[in-house]
Amino acid sequence: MLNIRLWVARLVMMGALLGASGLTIAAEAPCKSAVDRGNAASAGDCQAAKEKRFEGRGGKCVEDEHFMRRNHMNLILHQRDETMHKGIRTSKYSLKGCLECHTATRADGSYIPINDPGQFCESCHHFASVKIDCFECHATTPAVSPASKP
Amino acid sequence: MADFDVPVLGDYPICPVPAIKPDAMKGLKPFAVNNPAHNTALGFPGALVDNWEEVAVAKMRELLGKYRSLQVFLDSCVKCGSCTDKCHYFIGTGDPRNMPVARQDLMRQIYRRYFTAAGKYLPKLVDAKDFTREVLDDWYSYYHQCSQCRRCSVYCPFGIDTAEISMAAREIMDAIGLGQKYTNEILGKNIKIGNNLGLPPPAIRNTLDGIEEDVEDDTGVVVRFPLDVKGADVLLVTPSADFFAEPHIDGLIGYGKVFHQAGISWTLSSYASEGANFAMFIGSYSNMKRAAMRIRDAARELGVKRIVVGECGHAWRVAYSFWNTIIGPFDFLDPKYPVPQHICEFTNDLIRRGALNLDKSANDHRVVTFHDSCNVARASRMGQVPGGQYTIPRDIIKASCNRFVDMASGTIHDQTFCCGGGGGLLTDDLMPLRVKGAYPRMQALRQVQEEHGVNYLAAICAICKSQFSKVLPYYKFDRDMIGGVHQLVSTAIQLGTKE
Amino acid sequence: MKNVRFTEMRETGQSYWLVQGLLAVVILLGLSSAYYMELNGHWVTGMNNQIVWGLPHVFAVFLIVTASGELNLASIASVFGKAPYKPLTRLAALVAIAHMAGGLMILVLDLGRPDRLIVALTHYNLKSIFTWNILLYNGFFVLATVYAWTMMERRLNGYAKVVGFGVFLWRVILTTCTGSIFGFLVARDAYNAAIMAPMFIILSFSYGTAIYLMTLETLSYWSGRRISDVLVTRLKNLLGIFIGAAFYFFLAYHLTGMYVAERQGVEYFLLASGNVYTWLFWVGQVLIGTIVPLALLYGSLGRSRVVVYLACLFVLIGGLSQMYVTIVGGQAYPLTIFPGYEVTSSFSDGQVGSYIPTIFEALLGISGFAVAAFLVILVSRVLPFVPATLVDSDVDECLATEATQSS
Amino acid sequence: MSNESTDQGRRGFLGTATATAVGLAAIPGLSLVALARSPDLAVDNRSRWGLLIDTSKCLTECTACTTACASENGLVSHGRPATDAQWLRKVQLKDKATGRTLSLPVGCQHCEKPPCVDVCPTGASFRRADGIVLVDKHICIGCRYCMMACPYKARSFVHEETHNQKANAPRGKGTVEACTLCVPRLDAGRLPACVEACQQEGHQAMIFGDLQDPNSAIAKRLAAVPTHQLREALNLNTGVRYQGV
Amino acid sequence: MTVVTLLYALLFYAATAILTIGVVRRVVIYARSPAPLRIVTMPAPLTYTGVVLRMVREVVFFESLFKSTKWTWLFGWLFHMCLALVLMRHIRYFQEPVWLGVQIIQPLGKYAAFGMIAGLLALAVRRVCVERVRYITAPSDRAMLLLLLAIAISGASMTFLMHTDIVAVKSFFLGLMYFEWRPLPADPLLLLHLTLVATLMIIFPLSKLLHVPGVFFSPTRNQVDDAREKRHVAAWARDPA
Repeated sequence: MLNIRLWVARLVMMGALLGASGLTIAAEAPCKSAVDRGNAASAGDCQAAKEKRFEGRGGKCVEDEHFMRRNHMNLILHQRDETMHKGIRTSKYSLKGCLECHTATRADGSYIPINDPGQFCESCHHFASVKIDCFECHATTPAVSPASKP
Repeated sequence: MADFDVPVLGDYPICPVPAIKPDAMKGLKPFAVNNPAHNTALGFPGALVDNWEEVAVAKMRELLGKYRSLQVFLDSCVKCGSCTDKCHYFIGTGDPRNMPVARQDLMRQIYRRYFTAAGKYLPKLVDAKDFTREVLDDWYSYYHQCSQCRRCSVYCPFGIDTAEISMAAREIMDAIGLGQKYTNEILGKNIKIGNNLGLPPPAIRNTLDGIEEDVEDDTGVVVRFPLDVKGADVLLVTPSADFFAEPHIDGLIGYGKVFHQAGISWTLSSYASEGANFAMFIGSYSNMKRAAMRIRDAARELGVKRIVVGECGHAWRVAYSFWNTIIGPFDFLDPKYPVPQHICEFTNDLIRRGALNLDKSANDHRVVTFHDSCNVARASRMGQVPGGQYTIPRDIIKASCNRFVDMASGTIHDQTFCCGGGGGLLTDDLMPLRVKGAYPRMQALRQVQEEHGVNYLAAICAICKSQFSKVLPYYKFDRDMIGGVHQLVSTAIQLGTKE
Repeated sequence: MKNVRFTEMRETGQSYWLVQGLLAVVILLGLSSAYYMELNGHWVTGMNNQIVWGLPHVFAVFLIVTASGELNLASIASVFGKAPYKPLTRLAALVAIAHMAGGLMILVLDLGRPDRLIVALTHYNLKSIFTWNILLYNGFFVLATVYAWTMMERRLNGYAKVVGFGVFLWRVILTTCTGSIFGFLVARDAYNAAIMAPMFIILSFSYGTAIYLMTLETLSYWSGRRISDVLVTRLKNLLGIFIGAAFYFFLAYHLTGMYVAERQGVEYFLLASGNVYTWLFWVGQVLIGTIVPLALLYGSLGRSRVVVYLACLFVLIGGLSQMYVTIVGGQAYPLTIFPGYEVTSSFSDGQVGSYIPTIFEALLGISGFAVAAFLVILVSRVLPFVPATLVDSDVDECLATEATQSS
Repeated sequence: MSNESTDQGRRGFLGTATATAVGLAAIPGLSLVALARSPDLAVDNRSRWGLLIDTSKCLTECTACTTACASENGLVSHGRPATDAQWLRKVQLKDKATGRTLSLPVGCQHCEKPPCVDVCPTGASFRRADGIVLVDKHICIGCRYCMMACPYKARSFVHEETHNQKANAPRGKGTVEACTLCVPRLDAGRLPACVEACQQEGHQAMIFGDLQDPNSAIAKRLAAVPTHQLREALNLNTGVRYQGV
Repeated sequence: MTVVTLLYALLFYAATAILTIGVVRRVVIYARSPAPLRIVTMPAPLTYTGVVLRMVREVVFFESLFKSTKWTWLFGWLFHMCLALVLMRHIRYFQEPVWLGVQIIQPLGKYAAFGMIAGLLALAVRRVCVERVRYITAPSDRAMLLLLLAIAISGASMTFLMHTDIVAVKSFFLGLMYFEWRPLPADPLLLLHLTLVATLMIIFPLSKLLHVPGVFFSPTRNQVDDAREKRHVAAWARDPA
């Protein structure tokens, strides 16, 4: 018959071992934060940055963030078919709409392509390792920059 | 002819898989040891001990610690069903307990109940059972319906070998005093006297003299069958059935003629006059070692240079796979030769060197097929390359006769079907099982008989030979169809033409 | 013919690994080429806006047509009750699947967006003959597999005839549709002809028989298995008939073309003034692909296995030439948008399209063959597809039974 | 039909706008200002866009339309004529019998029964309800069968990676493309870039409008003068017509 | 920190600990238990390299199962290979930056889910419909199939039907690894998927899933055929000196 106490003792020992190694990793982690952890945290960080930028443009997204994070692809897909086949060009769920709000600008006022590293689309897609197909074809900056609008 | 149903051979080269017939073979079991001495001689309790459940579980724990195979095999099975249609006893009987996985599960149920958390707390979920008398009866019944042929292990994705499980089960049963009469009694003789039949040295000498006379009568050539000759080059260890039983004896004559023709001095030993080692059947390491040790001692005593093993399946497994480990090292033998050497390796070398003069046409009345004996095919090797155990006997046959055909693929080589009598089941109390278990082999044989007129079934195993000569008639084959490979050599060999 | 035994082809020993290794290298080269083409875009190939289908399509269409012809061979035994061919059917089914796979691999990897394969498999425009082809290819795999299964699983042997008939019908429809890929193109003078469909069917007979014979001979030579001379002779004669029939069809095709004023231009181009296409037509398709193999097969040398093998090889070369002339040549001839005018533009209007294939396209095409060979060798090693031996007496016995049954 | 009035209004507008534009060709952007079809309404088959090219007004050396097309849609040349995309090309013709030369732009003819749409395996090639033949690049797999099928060689395959695409003209490597009649402009109530450019040059060789509206300039012209479809025998009922070929 | 986050953080720490400790313990037991006799199934390789190759064929291609039953092989292999792809695809949740190989496998693994489900369904049907297999099937075998099916279906549903916030999911798991807890989205499908996965991890070392380490320790497959050349005496079998 199994010796429960022995088992418990073994488990505790193994757990302690595992915990210790975990702590080692954790202790080591801040040291390499510049590389690995920096990136690990980057999703959260640049998210915050983007949200600020976004608010700067005055307004909020077409749906709440909770919804957009899960369903933006469906909205874009749906809109894409509507536009392509029916000529419906409402801007609410259009990719152009996304670009207009979420594209960042450089100091000189020019746009940074939205799929550049660290930019709105790319940062999360890169983090989640999901390819963005949109920008194989679509423009990565809004058509007209605010400065050059007639 | 039989008081049980004999399977009917069909049109297929391979038997159809039967529908399951639960408990079809539940009652069938071999006689248990009733004379306590047969058990105690092997170091087992004379009869079933009172606290057998406790002893059995303790023994199982001991074995789990001793054999990685048992531990891994009991853990790893996923019940994929790969083995379910592979056992000849299942195909012949339809009893689902004869599916390898179900046979193993008899032990796994107990293992789970007593050794795993899941079985302890959720026995229903994982199909774990207490070791009750009923379970023990099933053990005795079904672990003695396994010929340890290992065919299932070929197909198991995890290499689980039911032979290992059934050996462990029999060892556990022996440990609680529940031994099988046939195996234990014979093994006792082997350990005590040196052969399974209990033949004393004079009886052996006597029969060898008779053989010498017969050979001289047949061929006009004096071929010696030496016994206990010190300083001979070769010690031949062969199953003792070769001394008396038909058709085995014709094989022995074949060996003698080969040695004679090659001009190599050889001898048999009256102290180690048995190649068979039934201890393997009951998984008893210590008894296997005791039986084998007689051979090592005899070889030392006689001062031979090499040991050659005669036509016997499980004997060759023990010799090839275990001897070096359990009774080695053989540093006192000539290192030029592998230890041990199979008689087929020996003969094949001579044939390839042109040392034997074989007249194939002498076997023209025979159309030959070859039955790969399971322990040779799946548990040992011959020659220098993997699979030599398949090619070497066939090469010898092809060198000895003109007409050879193989049975259907899927029933030969490593996929060969057991004769139905291996693993300690070659006892008359298991006759229904033996006949039904031979069904797949008989089926494949029937096909080559119909298509090619095969009339000679060559085998290199004493158990196969005995089993087939009993079972062939049940399937309307001529019982004389069965014979050894060296019987063919014996017919073809031209004595004295090369000096 | 119950004596014919099929076994896994294990006799090839170590050379198996060598051959498969080499094939794997070729496949890898093909895949790398495809990757290179995808990475850079198709401008690195010889294909352009005038010649949109190039060497990959030549190889792919050839393989697909071949595959269909091989499946046809597989169904001869079941559908037409030609028992002597029965031992060849499973291998034919395997070879057909393999060649189809090789061809489709080329096609898919040449797509502008091969990553959207899933789109091709989920979006169907049923009006497109191409869509039909996609559906038919998928069905081809399923049916050929089921057919091989019915032949190999004893319990299913009884269904082999029914499935074989289905397989036969399917492959006829399939090749009709493959031919129609070109036949339905109203835009181009070289295509737009109903005869394309039946011509492709005849071509498939010819290519399929030739490539199958080569495969069979190669495997039997490699494994040291004997394949009946009688059977090879029968197949060889069949091949001769198919080559002749194919010749008849492209005679009909070109002759009608020369008769219709609208198509005289393209006929003149292909048959007389088209440089590489003209050469490929006369030397590749007519001489190497038709006359030489016919002479070899029906000549006095035709009994030699080597000569038969060579003839098959020539059919292969001729077939590739023909596909090149049909596919690339057909596009090279300029569209007639403004009849009666001399046309020039910055978009090559009125000019013969130029196409110089690159090594990448060639490698991708060849790797299609390599994939097929790799699959055939792999599968015949692990599954019993190749007859262990096939001696004349087996076939004779069959012929005899056939004769007694029919008399 | 609750939105009938809107639709009619739109059609009326565009017809007028075009007519006005033709009349006032020198004034750019006139037709751009006013209301377009409401962006949330689907196009329907009550209009069919067409283009009439008056070859007598098309000058051999003028490339205003093709240049405008390329810049509107971001078609950059990589200096490789065989693989560079051209949605609209200038074709120079010389009558073999008379030696008469003429010049005209050729692009997608926006057939009523487009072969490219028939052959497309995935349905990426399609014809919008208002007659514009388009490629849905989202489901184009780049098989190029449409290019085999097009009687006008109107389609281009994107042979290389694209950068800096125009927001209104998404285009990417590995897909097939052709003249869209500048559908985003159209949907916004503007003329196709080529037509606008032609007007700006003062050539007036291109008339754009609704073929189904008898009051449109294009319909009136078609009724008034003989025009042709390219490869008329194919019976594709093209949306682009030529005068003077 | 929501209750859900806390709960799942603890659950996954526990599950990982049980899985790791359990499997390591088993492996240690396997590795330590002696193999006193050569019992390799013939024909067998004569060299260690040969054994490695045999093992690769067994583990990657399921050679023995292929030899045995083609259908079982087909479905079993399909399931396992697709599972492998799906697992590789999940590596992206546990590393930043993501390896190139994982990035390449990522879109492929998406469709592998269907292969996995198809394989599992076929195996399940087999368990019910094939008499012999039904006979040997214990409730736990059925439960295991159902569990895997539920995991596959819930996972595939999140890919194809109802998305979750995978960026947050990844942050959660990276956080677990670096002991820097971040919230887990409380999407029901996600929680179901994760619960089932944790369950699988926990029962892994207690169940037949031990065939994963077991196959590498199987003496009939991992031994060299060298019995005549070498002695293999186990410690317990040694003669008392």
